[in-house]
Amino acid sequence: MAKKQHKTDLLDQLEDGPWPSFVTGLKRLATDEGKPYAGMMTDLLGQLEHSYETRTGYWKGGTVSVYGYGGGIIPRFSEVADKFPESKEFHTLRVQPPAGMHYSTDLLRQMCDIWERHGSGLIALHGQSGDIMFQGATTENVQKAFDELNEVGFDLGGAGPALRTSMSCVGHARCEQSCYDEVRAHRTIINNFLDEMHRPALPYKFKFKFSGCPNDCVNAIHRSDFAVIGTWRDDMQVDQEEVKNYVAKVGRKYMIDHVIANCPTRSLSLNDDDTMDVDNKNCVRCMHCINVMTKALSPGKDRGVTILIGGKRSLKIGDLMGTVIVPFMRLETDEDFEKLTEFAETVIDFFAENALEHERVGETIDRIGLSNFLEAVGVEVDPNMVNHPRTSSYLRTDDWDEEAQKWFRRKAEKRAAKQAASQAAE
Amino acid sequence: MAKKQHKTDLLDQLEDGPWPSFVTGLKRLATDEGKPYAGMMTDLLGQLEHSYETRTGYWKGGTVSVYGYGGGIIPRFSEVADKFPESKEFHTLRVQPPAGMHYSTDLLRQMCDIWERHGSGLIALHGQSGDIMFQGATTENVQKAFDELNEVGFDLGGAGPALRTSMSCVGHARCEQSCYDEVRAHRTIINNFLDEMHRPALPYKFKFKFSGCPNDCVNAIHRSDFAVIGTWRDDMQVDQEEVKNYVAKVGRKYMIDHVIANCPTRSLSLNDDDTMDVDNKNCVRCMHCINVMTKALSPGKDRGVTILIGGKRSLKIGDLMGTVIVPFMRLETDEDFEKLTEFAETVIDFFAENALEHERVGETIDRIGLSNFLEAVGVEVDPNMVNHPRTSSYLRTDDWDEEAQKWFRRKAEKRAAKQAASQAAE
Amino acid sequence: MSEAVQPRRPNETGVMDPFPHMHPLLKKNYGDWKWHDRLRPGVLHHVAHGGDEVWTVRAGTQRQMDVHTIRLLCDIADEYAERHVRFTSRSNIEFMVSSEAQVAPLIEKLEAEGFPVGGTGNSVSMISHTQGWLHCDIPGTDGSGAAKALMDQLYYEFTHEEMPNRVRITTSCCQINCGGQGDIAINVQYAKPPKINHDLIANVCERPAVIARCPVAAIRPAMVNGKPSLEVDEKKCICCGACYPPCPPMQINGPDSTKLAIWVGGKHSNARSKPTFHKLVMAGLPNNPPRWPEVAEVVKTILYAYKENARDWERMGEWIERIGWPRFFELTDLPFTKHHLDDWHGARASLNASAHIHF
Amino acid sequence: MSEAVQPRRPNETGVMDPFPHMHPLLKKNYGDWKWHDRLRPGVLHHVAHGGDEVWTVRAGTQRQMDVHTIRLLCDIADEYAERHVRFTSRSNIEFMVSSEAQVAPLIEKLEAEGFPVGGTGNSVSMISHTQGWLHCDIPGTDGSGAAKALMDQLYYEFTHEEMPNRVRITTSCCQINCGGQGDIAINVQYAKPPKINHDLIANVCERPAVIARCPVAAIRPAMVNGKPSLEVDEKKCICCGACYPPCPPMQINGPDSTKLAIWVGGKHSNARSKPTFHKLVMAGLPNNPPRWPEVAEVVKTILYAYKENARDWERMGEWIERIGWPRFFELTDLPFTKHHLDDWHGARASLNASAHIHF
Ligand code: SRM
Ligand code: SRM
Ligand code: SRM
Ligand code: SRM
Ligand code: SF4
Ligand code: SF4
Ligand code: SF4
Ligand code: SF4
Ligand code: SF4
Ligand code: SF4
Ligand code: SF4
Ligand code: SF4
Repeated sequence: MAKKQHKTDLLDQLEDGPWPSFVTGLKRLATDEGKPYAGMMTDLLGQLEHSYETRTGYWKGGTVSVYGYGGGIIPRFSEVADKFPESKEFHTLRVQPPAGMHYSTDLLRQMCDIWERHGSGLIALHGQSGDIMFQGATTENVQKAFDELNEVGFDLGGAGPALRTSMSCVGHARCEQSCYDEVRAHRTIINNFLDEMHRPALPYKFKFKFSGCPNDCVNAIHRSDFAVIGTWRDDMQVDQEEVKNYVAKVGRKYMIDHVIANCPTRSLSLNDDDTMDVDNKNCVRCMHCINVMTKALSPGKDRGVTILIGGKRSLKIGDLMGTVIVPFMRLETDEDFEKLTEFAETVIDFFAENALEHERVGETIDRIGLSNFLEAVGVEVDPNMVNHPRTSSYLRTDDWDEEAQKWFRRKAEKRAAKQAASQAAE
Repeated sequence: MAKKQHKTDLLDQLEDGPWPSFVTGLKRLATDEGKPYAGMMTDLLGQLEHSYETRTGYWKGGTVSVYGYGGGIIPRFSEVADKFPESKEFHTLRVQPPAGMHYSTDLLRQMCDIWERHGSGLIALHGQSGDIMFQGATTENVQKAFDELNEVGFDLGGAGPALRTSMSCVGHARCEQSCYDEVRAHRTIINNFLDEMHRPALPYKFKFKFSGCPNDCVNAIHRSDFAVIGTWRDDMQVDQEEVKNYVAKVGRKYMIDHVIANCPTRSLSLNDDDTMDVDNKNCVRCMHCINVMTKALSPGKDRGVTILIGGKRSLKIGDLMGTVIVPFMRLETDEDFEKLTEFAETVIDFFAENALEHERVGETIDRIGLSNFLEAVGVEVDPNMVNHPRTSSYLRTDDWDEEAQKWFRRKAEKRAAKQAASQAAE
Repeated sequence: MSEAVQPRRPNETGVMDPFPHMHPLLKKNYGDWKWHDRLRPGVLHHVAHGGDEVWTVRAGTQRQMDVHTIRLLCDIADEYAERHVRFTSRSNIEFMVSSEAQVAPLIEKLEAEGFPVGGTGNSVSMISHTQGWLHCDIPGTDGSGAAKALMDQLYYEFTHEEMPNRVRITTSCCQINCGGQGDIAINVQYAKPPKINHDLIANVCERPAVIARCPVAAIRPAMVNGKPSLEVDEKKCICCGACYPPCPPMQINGPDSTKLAIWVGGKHSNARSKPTFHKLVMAGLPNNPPRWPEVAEVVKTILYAYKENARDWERMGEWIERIGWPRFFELTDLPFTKHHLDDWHGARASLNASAHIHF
Repeated sequence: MSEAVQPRRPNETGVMDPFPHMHPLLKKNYGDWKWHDRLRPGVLHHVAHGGDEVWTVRAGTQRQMDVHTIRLLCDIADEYAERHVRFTSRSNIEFMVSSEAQVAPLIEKLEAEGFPVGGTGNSVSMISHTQGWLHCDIPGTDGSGAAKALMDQLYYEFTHEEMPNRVRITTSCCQINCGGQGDIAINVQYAKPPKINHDLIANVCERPAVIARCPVAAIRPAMVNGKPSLEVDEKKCICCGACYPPCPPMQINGPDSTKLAIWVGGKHSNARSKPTFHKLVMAGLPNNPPRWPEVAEVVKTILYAYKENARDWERMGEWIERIGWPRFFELTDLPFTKHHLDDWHGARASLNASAHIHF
């Protein structure tokens, strides 16, 4: 017969209300007649209630891993196992989902079956870094659960000082704004660095995130060390008839106040005939007007990505957003994807060799200065990396001319390349 | 007969060209038959040419002052007096002009006559801090020149670690945007602190500047420690007929692109009948639309000033702009002006007591933090002082509730005061 | 004997290929979508260049799901949709269908089973939350519980699109902030420096490592009753909590001292304005499970001030930028204190160095 | 005997009362002006609420004037205007007259005497400049000469209003920058750390004071051939020049090493955007008196790029903000180098943390 349930007066209150209740789910598991996890979940509920009563957490870390890997498991041992013995081990397996988080119901059912056999029956879809979190395995079962998941085609994600699980937006799969193949980029990059993920040996965590356009639906700029954001170089595509339809629908005043006046670079101008001029040279690809007029406007056709490096959260020096390091990189041909991979490699190598222990790459850049970072990763300085040039006059400039020459040389080379190309075209 | 002139091949080139030439002026003085300054100016030209040839300056400082004052003179002794003996002493008297730099021709002629007798005949109108600079007196003549200028009603300005000469814009005298009596504010404040100006005893220089509106025609926010900027609290004055006239003149598209879309807070909205809505609650008094449509728009009627503290130039910690310390202060009645004076006194006392040697008040605020400064000068913290609240979570908050109470208490008091006022009005 | 069998080597398969699991229409039109609109809250309608159309129904989940809930969602997908789903970056589930006719019955079924349909467009989507007491080793509060408590109150705003623009709420159960930035963020805020449990230090802590972790060098080695331990200079300590993960004896959490703070105006998108960090507006709120009513009050006050006053397309932070912070504190009746003045590196950039004043 | 007479005590009269010297119409309508417009470059027309009108003619001067020039201006004011003038905050002179009829003859006279009429509205007004070799004790170049050389080249732009908005140019003859911020600023930029003249130190310098003046603590006490002196850590030194005024032996200027830098986008007004600092765009320009041709070239390039490309009312910095820095460096053909990346306190705020890119 079922194990006696702990009193959970506080948690019970979280079963009320219209939103789906995780407590109800936990209880279902705790009372699952004859299931291996029922006892564990009963005590887990007990410990959680105890945390709610005492407003204190009772887990401590440790080391648990699967054969052949160093990371991917978040070990949890209870500090109140005396009271709640069956949940004394409650480890989480971080597992990478299909890129873009697409699932056939078959796949989901397989996950459930495996986790019912070897785990707690509790699965989080998904963690903030994009992992499927299989939460609640005993030390002994971790390997079993992994083996079966791995057989189905799943691999562990990242934890500790390692490459972390990545996320890519739905993008190409179901979004007209998408400027590159997110699935391909996501899988190409991560699968190229699996060793860094499975065998933590970096100074600290390193995250990639992939958004198909500047709307950044996976929060890449704030929340990843290496953000890949889709964009375009040519003119956006405009269907003036649809523009007129839109103006007709919302009215001129609304159009002016909500679209025209909202362009960050005043690149939009409403004509008296209700068509709209777009100053594409000064459009910064913010997406606003395109977002508002999905039928009338779309990104241009010469597409690629902008790469920002150094985003992270609050620890140690405070929140950082990524800084533009590569203003534009095409991402269509195999060579393009190789280029991206090579660059990612360069950055990770730099990070591995130069970051202090427990330092994120953004902190490293902060410490050594952007120009040293650029030199180290072999990227030429570009005005798109800054909001504006220096306002401080504290600067030693006796090598000004050499530095200026570098710029002029690069410009000349670009010009030459352009000419060559155009001649070849003739 | 006139003293032999030095060769001035380089300076001579500055006599060409359409712009009035100071060199021609210097030469006129150098060749002024029988004038006391002719010899001095001849050698001054010689030294200046020498500087042009060698690209090196040849003045050094020293100490020269007038009886009763410690400051106001910029002493200059030549390092090349052997070559150019008569300009070996070439001191500048910094003299405060009439507020707003208004002159009757009589006054200007008196200045010239005095300076012809005791000085070099060279006068700069005006220095970047707003002084009349009588440039080029011997140590012996400094006192004579000052005595005569002082008799006419002029007083010395500031130099060294002292209160400096101030500037106020033309404002009330000839500008429809002026929101307070700049002349009165300028004279009230400076004349109240003359001791700080004439007897340098502050940690470092301290400058006031007065602009009648946010156009800030005397660069107060960047270039003064204490900037007084005119503004208004109520709605701006709008003449819709003139708005229509303006739209008729420039066209809707121009109006939208250059006025509506230029409002920093999108507070302007063009109506289909070519009148314009102004969202006064969100207008930040930037002045743009008023500047563009001088006939149609004017500042509101409930006028006063915003005070920013801490502006300065590049030395030591880099350029600083003033920070808003008093978002609004009425400046009409005698009491209002007393309030301003009292506040200025508080700030100067704080500066005198707390700034390190050679530290500007902006640097002090930087060093001790804004909230400590506010406490020291008895100003309550206000959201208008910041672009936005903190983004950093590094903060000790165990006194949060007391701090919050202060705010609520103030709000309650304000509300009470308002009610009392309105009841009194009944 | 089984003891002898050698352990299985992992197949380092990496990120799983999504195409075998992707809805057929999404696979077919991969990279070829033309435009989209929304039929109603929770329903997206995407049209491909080729003319194909797909309808997506989005529903909220508890994220932390038991296998039964997941199987129930699969049953629904099999019967009312087309055996394919996806999850969003905010742990909502999406069902794709190839005809509009399927939308209504699907929605009906989802709602019948207790899954709210919404989270699209200008709604309040699911709160992105973190582990907390359920699983983390350094939490100041709970994650899933706080999210559930709040979403119960924001149910209407999830299922309706009545906000000026999307609203993204996040919670973080310690000051590390796994939850990320948000239009509204509810984060643990340590109120005071860590109390050190000296008995533990010696055994569990690698002292030099902990000392190195402190951003302001407030931690020093010290001998405490004969044992090597650490001490914290309270004058220097900025209560960041960085020392706690590597050294649990650095007890920064207290059942009563750990408070909650509310931040607003975080933004990830590049639409109109550049991405921004959220800003502190309220702190010192009690950590009051299971429903954190004081927090919910403040969140709703802010949310409804935004709903009533902001213009279409303005995100929370953009709205406040326009109306000004004085007005924000007035509308929400929250206190503005010296603690709102930033004092971390680069704080000067947050000062108002202009005559732009909001009256 | 005169020796015995006791020296005169100053009347501490302070700021002189302007009203006795103010044009009668300005005095009469003090604080009562209604609107204004501009008849032509250099001419302002202000109308008072009461209906009074005043015309102002603005002319350029050399600022550093000999008494003859000042008297000439007085003669003109007496004969062609109304015995009252004022000087602007950029050392232009303004003649006020009470009838439009007086404007033309006044202008004619001024131009005949070589005073350019202009500086109003969207023109390039007089360069605000400083002392330099003429009078300062720490200059790297000259002030008046540089201003004269440049204004000769900008004469047309002073006398015409063909710029998108006003252009304010400043020069500073050392890195202290008395000249202030500008739409375009031409400032001395020290290229390398100070060379110390050890023989002088001992006598003239108060060494602790000098050491205290250095923002990066790069100056240390040192014994140099037996005498107490100072030394500079060149790795640390940021070439700011702060040590030079208090200690002339800290020779930071060199006839060849002292260079000129060009900065753009400084703004004092609060119109539209908040006030801004100017930004470095070019450095390493030779200090080449008497006409600094290399500097003039760059200034004109920038000025004409602005003139051709900016929109009405856009100030230099606002224009660049809109078109983006990449375009600015493209249009002006100036180099962008690692030196353009800020590295002083708060530099992070100058980095582009967004996907806003100018292509
Ligand atoms: C599970 C998860 C929260 C969740 O419930 O979703 C989580 C949980 C933890 N995070 Fe996190 N972080 C999680 C996403 C994030 C994110 C969001 C993201 O990746 O987009 C961030 C902000 C972005 C970033 O990387 O900065 C984040 C920033 C941190 C930090 C601060 C890092 C920093 O440099 O500021 C720490 C502390 C550390 O690493 O020492 C941390 C540490 C932790 C630890 C390992 C606490 C610890 O040090 O022991 C937590 C383990 C909880 C547990 O028992 O499972 N977690 N953490 C998320 C990972 C699930 C997944 O793999 O999908
Ligand atoms: C004369 C003048 C330039 C001019 O030709 O117009 C000038 C000249 C000098 N300034 Fe200045 N400053 C002059 C206006 C300014 C301004 C502009 C302003 O006041 O609006 C500034 C920028 C605003 C500010 O106050 O920061 C200015 C910022 C400085 C500084 C830097 C202060 C700082 O904290 O960054 C110094 C250096 C110092 O004070 O140690 C300085 C120092 C000097 C000294 C005294 C150099 C020295 O330390 O010996 C110069 C004396 C030159 C001479 O021989 O006469 N001067 N100085 C201006 C004063 C004339 C007058 O009284 O009207
Ligand atoms: C499904 C999802 C991507 C995914 O791979 O899972 C997604 C999907 C879409 N996003 Fe997003 N966004 C998704 C998370 C985000 C996030 C990240 C987040 O919420 O954590 C952001 C950044 C939010 C922020 O700035 O903090 C985000 C910022 C946007 C924006 C920018 C809105 C703005 O004005 O700032 C748009 C543009 C728009 O709404 O038209 C957008 C637009 C869209 C569109 C309309 C794109 C398209 O044409 O299909 C998609 C439907 C939006 C809708 O819900 O109506 N999406 N979108 C994510 C759904 C999350 C959810 O369940 O609520
Ligand atoms: C006379 C003077 C004030 C004084 O007390 O001497 C003055 C007078 C006027 N200014 Fe000014 N400004 C004067 C220096 C300034 C300065 C300071 C400076 O140049 O050093 C500024 C700040 C410049 C900056 O931002 O760096 C200044 C920024 C403005 C603005 C803001 C323009 C903008 O869009 O940013 C206006 C508004 C406008 O032009 O309509 C303005 C407007 C005006 C108006 C139109 C005010 C009025 O209604 O009468 C005056 C005639 C302007 C004209 O020239 O057409 N005034 N004005 C100064 C003449 C200087 C000169 O000779 O060139
Ligand atoms: S980031 Fe852009 S491409 Fe990706 S889903 Fe969001 S809107 Fe679509
Ligand atoms: S995408 Fe953004 S920047 Fe570009 S035109 Fe549209 S609104 Fe302006
Ligand atoms: S600052 Fe304002 S009031 Fe003063 S002159 Fe300029 S525009 Fe007029
Ligand atoms: S003054 Fe400035 S902020 Fe106010 S409405 Fe006019 S343009 Fe907008
Ligand atoms: S926010 Fe803190 S407590 Fe919550 S999961 Fe992340 S690390 Fe753990
Ligand atoms: S809380 Fe932060 S600041 Fe305080 S001691 Fe720990 S690491 Fe240092
Ligand atoms: S800028 Fe420097 S050199 Fe020029 S006057 Fe000012 S202090 Fe002297
Ligand atoms: S130049 Fe500046 S940084 Fe260098 S030694 Fe002198 S004061 Fe220090």
